[in-house]
Amino acid sequence: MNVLYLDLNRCIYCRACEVACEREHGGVSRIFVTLLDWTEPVPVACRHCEKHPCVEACPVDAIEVTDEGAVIIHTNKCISCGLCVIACPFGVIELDKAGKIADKCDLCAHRLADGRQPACVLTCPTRCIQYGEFEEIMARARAKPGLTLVSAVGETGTVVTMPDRPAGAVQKATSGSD
Amino acid sequence: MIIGKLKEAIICLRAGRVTLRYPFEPSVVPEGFHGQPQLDIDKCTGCGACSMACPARCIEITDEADQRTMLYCLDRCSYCARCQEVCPEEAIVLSSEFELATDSVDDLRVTARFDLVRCEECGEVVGTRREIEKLAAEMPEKTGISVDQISWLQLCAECKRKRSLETARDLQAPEQ
Amino acid sequence: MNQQHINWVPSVCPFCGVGCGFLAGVDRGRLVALEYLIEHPVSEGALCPKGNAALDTVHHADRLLHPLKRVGDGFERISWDQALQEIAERILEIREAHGPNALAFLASAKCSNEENYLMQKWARLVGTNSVDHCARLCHASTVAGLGKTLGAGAMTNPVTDTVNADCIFVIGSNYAECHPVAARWVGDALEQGAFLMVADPRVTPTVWHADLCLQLRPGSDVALINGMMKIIVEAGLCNEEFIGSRTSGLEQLRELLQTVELSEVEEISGVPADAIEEAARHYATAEASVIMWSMGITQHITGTDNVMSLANLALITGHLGRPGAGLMPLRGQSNVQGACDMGALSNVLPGYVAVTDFERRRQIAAKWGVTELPTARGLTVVEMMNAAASGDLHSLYVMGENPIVSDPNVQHVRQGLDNIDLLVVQDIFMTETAELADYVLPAALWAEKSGSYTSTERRVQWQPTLVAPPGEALPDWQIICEMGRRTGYADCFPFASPGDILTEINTVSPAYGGITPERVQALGGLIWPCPDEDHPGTPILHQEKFGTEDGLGHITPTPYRPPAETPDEQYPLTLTTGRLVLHYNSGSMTRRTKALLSREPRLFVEISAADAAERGIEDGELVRVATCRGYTDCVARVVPTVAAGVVFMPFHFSGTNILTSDALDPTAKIPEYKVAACQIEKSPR
Amino acid sequence: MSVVQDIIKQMSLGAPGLLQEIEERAPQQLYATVAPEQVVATAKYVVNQLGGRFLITAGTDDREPRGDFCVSHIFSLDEEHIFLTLQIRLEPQDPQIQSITGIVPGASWAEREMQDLLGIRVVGLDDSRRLVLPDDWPEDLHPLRRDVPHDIRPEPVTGAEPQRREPPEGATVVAIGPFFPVLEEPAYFRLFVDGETIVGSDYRGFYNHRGIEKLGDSALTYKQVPFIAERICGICGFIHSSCYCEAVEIAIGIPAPPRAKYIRSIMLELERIHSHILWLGIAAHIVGFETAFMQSWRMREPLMWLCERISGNRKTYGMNQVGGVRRDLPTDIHPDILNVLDTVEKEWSELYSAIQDDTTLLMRLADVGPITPDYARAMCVAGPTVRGSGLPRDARVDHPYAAYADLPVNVITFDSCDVLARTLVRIEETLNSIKQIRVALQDMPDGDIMAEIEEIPAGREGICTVEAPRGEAIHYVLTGSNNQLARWRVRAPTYCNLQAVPGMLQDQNIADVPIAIGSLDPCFSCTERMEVVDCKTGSVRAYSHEEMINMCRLQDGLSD
Repeated sequence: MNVLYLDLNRCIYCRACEVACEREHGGVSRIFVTLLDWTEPVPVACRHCEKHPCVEACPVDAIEVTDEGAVIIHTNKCISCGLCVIACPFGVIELDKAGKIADKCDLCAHRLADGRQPACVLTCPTRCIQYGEFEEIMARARAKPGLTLVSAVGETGTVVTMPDRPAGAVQKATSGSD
Repeated sequence: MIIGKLKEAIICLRAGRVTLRYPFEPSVVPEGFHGQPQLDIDKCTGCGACSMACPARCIEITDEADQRTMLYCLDRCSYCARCQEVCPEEAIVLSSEFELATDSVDDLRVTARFDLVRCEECGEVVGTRREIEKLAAEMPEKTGISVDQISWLQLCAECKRKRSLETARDLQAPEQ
Repeated sequence: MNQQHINWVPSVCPFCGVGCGFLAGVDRGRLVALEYLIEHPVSEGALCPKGNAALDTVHHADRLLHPLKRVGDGFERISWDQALQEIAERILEIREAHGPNALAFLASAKCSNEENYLMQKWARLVGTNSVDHCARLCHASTVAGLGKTLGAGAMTNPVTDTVNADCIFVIGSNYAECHPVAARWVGDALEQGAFLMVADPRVTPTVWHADLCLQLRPGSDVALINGMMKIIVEAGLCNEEFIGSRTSGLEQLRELLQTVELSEVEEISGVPADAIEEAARHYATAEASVIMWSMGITQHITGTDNVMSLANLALITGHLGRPGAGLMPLRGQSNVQGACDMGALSNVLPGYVAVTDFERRRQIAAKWGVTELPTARGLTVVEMMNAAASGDLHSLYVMGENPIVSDPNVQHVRQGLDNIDLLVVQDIFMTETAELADYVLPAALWAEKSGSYTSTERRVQWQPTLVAPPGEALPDWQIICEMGRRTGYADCFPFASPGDILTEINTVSPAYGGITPERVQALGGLIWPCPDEDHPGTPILHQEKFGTEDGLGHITPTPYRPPAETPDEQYPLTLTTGRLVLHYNSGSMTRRTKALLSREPRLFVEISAADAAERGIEDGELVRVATCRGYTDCVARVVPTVAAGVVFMPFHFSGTNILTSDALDPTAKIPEYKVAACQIEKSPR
Repeated sequence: MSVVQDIIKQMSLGAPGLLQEIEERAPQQLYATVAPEQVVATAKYVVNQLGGRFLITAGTDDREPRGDFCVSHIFSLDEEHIFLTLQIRLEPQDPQIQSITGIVPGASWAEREMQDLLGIRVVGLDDSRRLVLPDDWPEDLHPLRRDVPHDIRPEPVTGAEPQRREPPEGATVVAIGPFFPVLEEPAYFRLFVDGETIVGSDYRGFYNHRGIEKLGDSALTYKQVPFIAERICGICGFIHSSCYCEAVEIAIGIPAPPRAKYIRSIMLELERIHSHILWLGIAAHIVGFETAFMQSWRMREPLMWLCERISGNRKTYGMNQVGGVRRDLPTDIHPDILNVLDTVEKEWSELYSAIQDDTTLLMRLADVGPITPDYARAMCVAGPTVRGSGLPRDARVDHPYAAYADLPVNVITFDSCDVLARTLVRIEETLNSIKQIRVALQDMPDGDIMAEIEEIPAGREGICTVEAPRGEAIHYVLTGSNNQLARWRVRAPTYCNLQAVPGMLQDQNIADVPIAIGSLDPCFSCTERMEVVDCKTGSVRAYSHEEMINMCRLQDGLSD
């Protein structure tokens, strides 16, 4: 099964993925890059969790897990109750107030359908976001030095690695203080 | 000419009196009539689906302090029953009530209040207490995620994103 | 979107100098979609946020549509014929009255090689070397410094070659924001175990991935590098073989280094001596080391010195002329390398022929069908503004630049432009500079014309025409050709297409000899030097010998000099400026792009918590930043990423360059944007 | 070769150089992209060579994301059952296009409206005065542009005057309006008369323009639009919600289930019946024939009760949704429907028979308000108005929707081209509608009433026409992102029929004006009134406009 892979160690907070996602999805980005402490960027996209709390929370079965493992909101079925927004562990579902529906990453289903990778994957300048076969991605992730592997809910879904270096960038900066 | 007039006269005479005595006698509405929406506040969780669905924007939600107020402005209602259709709790139904005339618009306003849960990090609104209790009650059984793991139900989307790495670690399958 | 009618055309990103490619989707005459060009040799489909939004400015409603002429405080629409004729007549009148040096021309690093070539050709035919462009404001010191030491003022290795480096020394560059796709290759190198060290006054996104960070004080680069070289030389880590066979001047360097004291370096730069030592050892001992820099190095009154000292560092360690070993000045604009190559600089003709070089100048004159070209060095960008203010300059013709936002000390620039008799601006939007102009000419943008663009790694790529320009807008090359013809040089502008112009460039500039219109259109283009039609291009320079006359690398010792401005009681903070990933230069494009502007909507100043607390400034508060040149109001960001005593502002919004200093590097004439003494207080508003 | 391919071929070969491209984006819906400079030549080809009938123009602000404006001239090729849309893409700065009114005079309002609402300048319009925007609306504010918010309330321009057309020399102006007294609806006709003969006229309407299109493509979601669509007309609302829903269904290629389509047809025909009955009553009232007025309205009432029973609402049934209908028509209701229809059929036939023998009435209707077939074609009139001029135009046959492909639609025409012809068309059509409902009830298939639609992708276009009682309603949709339409263009039938008024009144007697205009069954936007009945005393009091406004606003935090 194909999964998304976020290698947090490589993110440079350029937000190309956000702009690309926005371009692909009618002006609303479904990936969020959050900057912690001015120095630690965390790109957050839907993890397409195996245990998918959002699917369980939806009272009208508007969220579905596809055969490819993607968790997708069928917007025309959504009743805007917002329960999936609360249920999501990662904060990647938001209620689009203009469109009055819940909105989240669909892994660029329209692109995958014609053989193109998701926009955020292709645009990412630093290969921070990748997409591929689960085992292959895991092998790639494990092979990288100095990374901690954190997975999503369940055993599939998005694979995330982050640097296991303890010190933040500011602490690393070796400046003689004034 | 005269034949036409005669035919017309017959039509009129045969019709007789046709008007109803309403309002002096009650008018009975058919089954399934779309009258004034009625809210069952005990069932409602304050999720706001009805507000988003309402084409006439009758239902206004205001979040203030620790309270969500839902104001049903039934004077604007167009009786489409979309609220009834979307309500996940079957808390709103269109009744057979149609005699809504009043000289005070307040008579057509219904207010429901709900306790709000705000994000424990930033204070942003997460949802109503009823929504969150409902999710907390159902979630463990449905997903297999234990109750003590679902702390994120108290966080707003942005703070959840900020804590997403921790959450991911918490939720990691034990064998990994 | 219905994609079935879209014609996908490989295109070159119009923003920074990395030269990324993408597929532009054309549907019935409109640019409607963008797709990632995975086959591109530099970017592999990757794009930064600006690249993703590159199409947003193309069919923008603010585009200039018709030639405009100033009438009172406003503009009036006129015909092309009237505009061209009146401008030509006035230029000739001014030349008649005040001589050719009363005229000046600004070319553009956003225009194609062909257009820059024409612009400088026209200027020189009209009789002046006062043709310059914003390379003067970004990498003039690189061109000068590397020219003097290595004989070629350009990046020695391709961007992708970074992956072969074992040690990457980044100084004065925030490539992660300014050249995001370059970060791809650095990241790959790091995964293969390379060592990354970054010297920067701020903890930028580039620093996040570094193994070693040297947070130096703005303007202390030469001291730091001399310190590193002292350690290398004294520890015997020099590459003696390389020095012996390929360089000259080591002795003079040794003499200089004897005067350098590490404790002094520590004091000047603010970087602890052991960190300097660690950096020096890593750089010298790695199998292959590269140095990457940008405007943090160049935009100083010691810009040329800074560049030369980096060249010295590479020369004594032999990190040149091999894969993974080289000097990488990352250039800021899509065609700033090309505009320099084309001679759109006041001191050099195409192919970096000095205007004072009698013989080679005559050769070019002959190719242009004239007997002589102006011999005196012309005015540089900042000098033009000074001359305008003093009344020596009467006419300025600007192609695609926005000096009123991008030049230092812009209040002075405004005085100059107000003072001038004839200001012509040829651009795609009504920029802040165009608003002051006597004539505004609507130009086509990258997608509406064809031409070649040279990226930072000397890669010449072709941009085909995708859509028609809006309204009456015309490609810059057509406008310049017409101006050339109307100012009396009809025979010199016989071109019917950009291809025709490139064919002439092939004969004038030896490095472009083999970069013919046919060859350059292949995906990825060609990397100069490419002297003839069979030459495959030269990704790595200086493999056998350097470009200097004797073929040696000239080690050129550079003593430390302090910046022009140092903090004092009135202005106790050091202001430094730079780019944001979401914006581009003077912002005339990116501030018109919703996706970018919404994420970074306004001017701000980054200030340390200590400095903020001292002034009672809270994060997000409106503050007033002042230097001796003026002040500007903006929002304060209290951040841990700048050291106390240093503040940072991006330069994409009007306001920043009110503050910056126009003190010049004596050689390259680049202004010292990177250091200004300033004070910050709560905004009185 | 299919008819569609044949048309594509004809256009490609027959109009060389005119088209940039032509394609079938939905079944029987062709879109041809035309360069701006070719628009007139192409329109000429479509009208003269292909027999195209102009329907409406939809201007679209496509600056985001395409960066241009798009003008869609929508034509019908009736015999081939094809919609042919000419799309012209225009530069975003100062967009302008050549008028096609030289080819299609009936395109005048469509072009003027586009000029008003989108700021697309139409070059060569003989009349380029404002059509829709109020006289005191600012000059450069074009509300259908996407950067103008739907709830904008600009400061009125002071000193603005309606742009009146002056009468020919020697003629006098007789003003009818701005509140049209016969229908009690806002419209302003200026008749230029010489004695009692009308020598010209001018019209200003749109006084209650509600901006429904704008709401539909900026404030409302796909599922909310049907309810406002239904409120475009107080009589034939279901027409509009059906037309919208079918247009979206066409755009996304997911039709409603067959049962839903039958239910739509049944409701549409019920609506036609009660509308035609209502019209006859009003027409009678206009000519002072109160008996027919009273009896028509009496006959109509059981139909209204029936609709209330079926839908839950007397009017504005709220039954349509994209993908189908929200309420089934259970079998136990069928006998009641048939009973009501039997009664209506019988009573209506009796009334018809009586009227046919009423020569006084016939004299008021015959030879009044003539619309020749040529004029009808030129002005693109629709419905009973066009069928009363002998032309068999009916959307149910030309572009079958709902279940009409299976129903016995009899296109009724009369060729005397006058008010009488229009009257007879309506009367006979009513009887035909009754037949259709009977067949529909009998043949109605079982199954779902709502199709499963997971999402509505952006950038799809669909056109639907629905034969309203007054003529064909046209809805064009362009789907957008964020659960909203990117463009919704609605043309109600009165829009084209009103354009024929000047020709219809020319050389007529002033006394015939009310019934002539009434014969179009015009549908202006209406107003509201309220009366209070005291159940104890039986006293009735009407509330004034101010009182009503005040009652709404008293404690009101809401804005609308």
